[in-house]
Amino acid sequence: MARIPGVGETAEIAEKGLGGLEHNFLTAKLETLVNWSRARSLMPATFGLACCAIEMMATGGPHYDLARFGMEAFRASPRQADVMIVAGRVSQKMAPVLRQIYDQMMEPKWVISMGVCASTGGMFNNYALVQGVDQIVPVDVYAPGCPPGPETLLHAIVTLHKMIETDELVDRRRINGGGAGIVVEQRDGQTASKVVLTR
Amino acid sequence: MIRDAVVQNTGISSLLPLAVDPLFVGGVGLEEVLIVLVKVAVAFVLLLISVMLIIWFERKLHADMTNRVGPNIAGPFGLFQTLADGLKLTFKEDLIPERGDRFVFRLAPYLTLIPAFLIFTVVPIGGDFDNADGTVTWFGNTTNLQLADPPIGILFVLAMSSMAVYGIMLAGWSSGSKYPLFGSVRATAQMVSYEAALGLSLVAVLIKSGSLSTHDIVAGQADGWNWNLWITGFIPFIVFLIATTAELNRPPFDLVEAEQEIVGGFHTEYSSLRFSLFFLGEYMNVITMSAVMVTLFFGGPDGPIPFFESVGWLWGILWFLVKIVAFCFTFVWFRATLPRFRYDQLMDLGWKLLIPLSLGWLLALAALDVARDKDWNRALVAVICFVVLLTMGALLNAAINAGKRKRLAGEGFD
Amino acid sequence: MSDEATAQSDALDAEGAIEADPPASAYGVPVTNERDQQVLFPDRDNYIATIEALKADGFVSAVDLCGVDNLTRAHRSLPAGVAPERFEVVVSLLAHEPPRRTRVRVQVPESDPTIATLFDLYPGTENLERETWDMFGIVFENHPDPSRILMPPDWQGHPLRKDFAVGTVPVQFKGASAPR
Amino acid sequence: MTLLDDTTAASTDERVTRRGDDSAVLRIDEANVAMVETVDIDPNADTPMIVNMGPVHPSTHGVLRLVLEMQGEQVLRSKPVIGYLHTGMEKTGEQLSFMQGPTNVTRMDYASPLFNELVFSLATEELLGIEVPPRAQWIRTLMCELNRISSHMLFQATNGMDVGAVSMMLYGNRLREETLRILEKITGLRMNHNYIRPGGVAADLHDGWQEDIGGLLDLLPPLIDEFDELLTGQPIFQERLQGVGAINSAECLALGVTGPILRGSGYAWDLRRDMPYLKYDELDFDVIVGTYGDCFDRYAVRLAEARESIRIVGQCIDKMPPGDYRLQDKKVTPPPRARIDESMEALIHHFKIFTEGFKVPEGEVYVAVESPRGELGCYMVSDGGAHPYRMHIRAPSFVNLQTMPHMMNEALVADVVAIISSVDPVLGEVDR
Repeated sequence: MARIPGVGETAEIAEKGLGGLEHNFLTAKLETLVNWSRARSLMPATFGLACCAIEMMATGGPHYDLARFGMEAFRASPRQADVMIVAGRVSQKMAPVLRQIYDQMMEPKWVISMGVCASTGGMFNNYALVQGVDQIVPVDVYAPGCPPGPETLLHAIVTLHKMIETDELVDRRRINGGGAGIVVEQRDGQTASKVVLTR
Repeated sequence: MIRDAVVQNTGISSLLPLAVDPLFVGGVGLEEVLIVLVKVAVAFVLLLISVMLIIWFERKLHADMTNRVGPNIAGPFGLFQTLADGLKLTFKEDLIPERGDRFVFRLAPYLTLIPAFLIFTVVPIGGDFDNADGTVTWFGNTTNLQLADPPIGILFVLAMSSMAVYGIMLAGWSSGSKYPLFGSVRATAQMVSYEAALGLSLVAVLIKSGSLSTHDIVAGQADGWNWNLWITGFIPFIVFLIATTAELNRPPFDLVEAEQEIVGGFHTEYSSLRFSLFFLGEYMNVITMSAVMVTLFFGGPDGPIPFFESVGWLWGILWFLVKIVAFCFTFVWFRATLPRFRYDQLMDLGWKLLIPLSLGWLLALAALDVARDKDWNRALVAVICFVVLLTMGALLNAAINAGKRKRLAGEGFD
Repeated sequence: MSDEATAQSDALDAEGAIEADPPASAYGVPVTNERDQQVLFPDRDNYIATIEALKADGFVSAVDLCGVDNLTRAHRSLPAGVAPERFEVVVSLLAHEPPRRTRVRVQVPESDPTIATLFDLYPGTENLERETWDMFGIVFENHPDPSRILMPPDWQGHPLRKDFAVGTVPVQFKGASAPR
Repeated sequence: MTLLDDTTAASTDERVTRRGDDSAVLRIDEANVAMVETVDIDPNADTPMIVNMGPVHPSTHGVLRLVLEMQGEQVLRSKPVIGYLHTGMEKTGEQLSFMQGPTNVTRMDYASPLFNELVFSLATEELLGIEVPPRAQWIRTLMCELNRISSHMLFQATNGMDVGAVSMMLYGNRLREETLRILEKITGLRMNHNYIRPGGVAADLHDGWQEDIGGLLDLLPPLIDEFDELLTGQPIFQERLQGVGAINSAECLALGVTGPILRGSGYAWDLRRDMPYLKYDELDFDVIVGTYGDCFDRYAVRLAEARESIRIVGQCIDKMPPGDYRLQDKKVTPPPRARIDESMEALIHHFKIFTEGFKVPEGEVYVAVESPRGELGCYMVSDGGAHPYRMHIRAPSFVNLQTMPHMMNEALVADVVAIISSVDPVLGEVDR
């Protein structure tokens, strides 16, 4: 197997593209810089659902100030957003919409599951709720609490920043086989809605 | 006639009708080309860097006005926040909507960005106009501190500021979805209504300055008491400021991208680098239009030179920057304080207030000018103007009210 | 109000007390007094007539309308002359002058879960009736917009019926290697 | 009492009872909206287009979806589509005991959670036939009014934001934050407190609560006055809201609307005054009414109500009696913590209450309180067990939403946003 000094194995490069490159001065620095910029300018999509959305707003407010991280620019258009903060309970009716928004977001994108309802369904273990948003979209950080206070959300965000900066997430899709598709289990003749893509 | 005046003033031959820069007197050599290149680079880089700083400035200032801290993690005092934004957007996935017009969709961001650069080329950014003619001497070459000084400078500014709106309009149209279309339609209406007010208030300046060249306009305002702000009597400046805010789509006139109403307006479907171009273009326009306002009404680089008289042109640059920052502050202030106009209120303000006001003021100014030239009784003329304008205003008001009554009576919206 | 209410409830204890009630509160239908709250029990045929009479009597607003599924509660206390059925539609009415409330409970059989709509009398019940249809499957005849309101349009079943499972999903631990 | 004259009150307004195409409500199949061909290719075609606003849209307050039929920027008909936050809380409420119930209902109206707990507890107490001690009632009154302030401040924040004044979002949040700090100190949580429970409240007020709340009362009025300066007198704000989304009180009554929307239309109806519960009959406060029933009136009513709430809180501090903060009935409330260590019986009671809950006599009851959004009712049916047989919450936002199509008739897109925020729906409560 041919090996180019300072660059890496040719087969690996052919297979993985840039991912197969050995870290040298140039690539390492560029990657660090890009990761730095991604972590420093993480624009959240406005995706408030329930109680947690109020706490998300409070986090953007004067006392906690999400703007310190350059995150005050909540993007209304998913095309420009980097992180989706799923703030609140996700109902069966909302699930296709949520997935659609996620699909409309541009790579690289991250998901924070805020609150127990989004993470596990919380106390509402019933017919109406999706029991954990990670059944629909791949979640990177879970923020516990019902609802998580602004401090908890900030901690989740800072955790995500660190993960982005230390490059933990770049290969996520390759490792866990891509984002989750919607799995609709039919019980007792119930169905959830189909994903209707509208453009 | 204006061109003749310019030629006379600057003392160069009419063989160089467009670039009336003393630099080119006596032929163009390598040195001159180099100086022009340096000026181009400086203007370009300066604008880019100042855009970075202005975005940071806006975010910090707005944070300050709302009891927050603002960006402070990216770099010292969050200074690199914009850099991070730009870099991140550059490395983000790009998308062209399936239903969109691919060519126009790609073209649109450049249509907003490039005019912003081009406007800046005709703005004098420094020079001592009080004691000299605003030129500086570098390496034995005398030159203006502006990239170009075409005799039609102001028309060029008007043309380019209209071009920027085309970018927004086409962006919304080419996205092929509904919210951008709303933004696009709004942008068109806004441009049509406010361009007229902008132009009319500008004519007042042109009457006083007697020239279309930005250099001459600034030269005519040397010494603080000659600023067009005073001698055109405030009204044109206020109209110009409002119309400019509308042209820039800044709050309270940001209907085009009103996030709460039409999601992102024209840039809803844009992501990645193309979005950052819009972002860049918007703030660049803020700077260039501030610069235009400074040039037209606030004497450009004019200002006191307390010491270091030998480098008076540097003081000019300083004053110029201070005035620009003051305007940027005003724009942020607007954003932090004012609610957004509604579409029809925007139209009302443009057509029913700003255009009649600037038109009437222009007529009064012109009448007074004629009175001065012909040695008429200027007080009498002023009174006549006042009475006529008041009557016209009352008539207009009556017409507007009649129209409103008619509409409310159920004739429906036209 | 409490004195009158106590009198009413005392009167109810006696057999055939309904006729003895003051005429303003009976409206020709059985009436009880539950925890000081007046409850009327019309059947489906005179449901609309009762509500109309109540409306004419100053009950300006229908504040609430909901269904109840009595599948597991067949033996419940109802006034004489009211046959228990599986479903009930409960309407709460509010009068402002003087401030007072009344409640109308209508029995709706499982075999034919239909009832007339109140839309023409109180248009504000539109959403509430849609919700009752969505949750219980009670059809409101002549309703302007008989569609699901809370559940997805293609949902099957009516969740608040007692025979609809709550849909408990066993808690999974996120580290588990469950197929997902 | 400024009630309607009889003729108006008796006749429901014709505008809201229309069924067909002339109605302001766009009664189309929600599922097929996506299939409707929307952007018209032919620019000369005069057909209206269908625009979907939401469920993810910056100004729909969560997950409200509006289907708008538009001619240009003008709305012809519209329909609010809800259910995107349906949580099955009424079903879950049947699984939880009366003891656990407040945990469930508090998550409905997340902007004013204490009112949900209150109405649930009042209904349970009514069924049980118990009366809570006076101090508990005063504490409930106090906490609810504090919650009303924070809820109305949240409205000011979103309302300002929706008409484009971005700073208002932050000012409103700042005020709310100050109120939440006190609530957190008393209840232990910023939201979803689970503080008001059947039989009383969960914990007594902490030492020094008078100073804490007194400090808040000194802090709030000048901050609220800032809204007056920045919004009430602001010409653009007035232009945006005055005359927009007007609805008269006859229509409000026909639609079952309550709360600030009804009061904004000039109809003085406030359950706190007209059908007093808790200790409101011993308090001195004014019912705020508007005149025109437009968005501006609703804004002003809420702002003034926040001021009234400050007045009420001040009176609560003065009138707070000593005593027990919950009923000392071992069947309903858990015994004091200290008793558990020494008494076997207390331990058993504690265990039974938290595992089985307490049995509630058979019956049904409808109880309503005045939440910041209107009449919040709870219809509760008990079959004699420890769980509610049926628990239905009459959510004010759910009913109030029906006004939207009528308010939006012939409005512009910008007005739509103002109208949504002036109705101030909380979707958690709408969808439950």
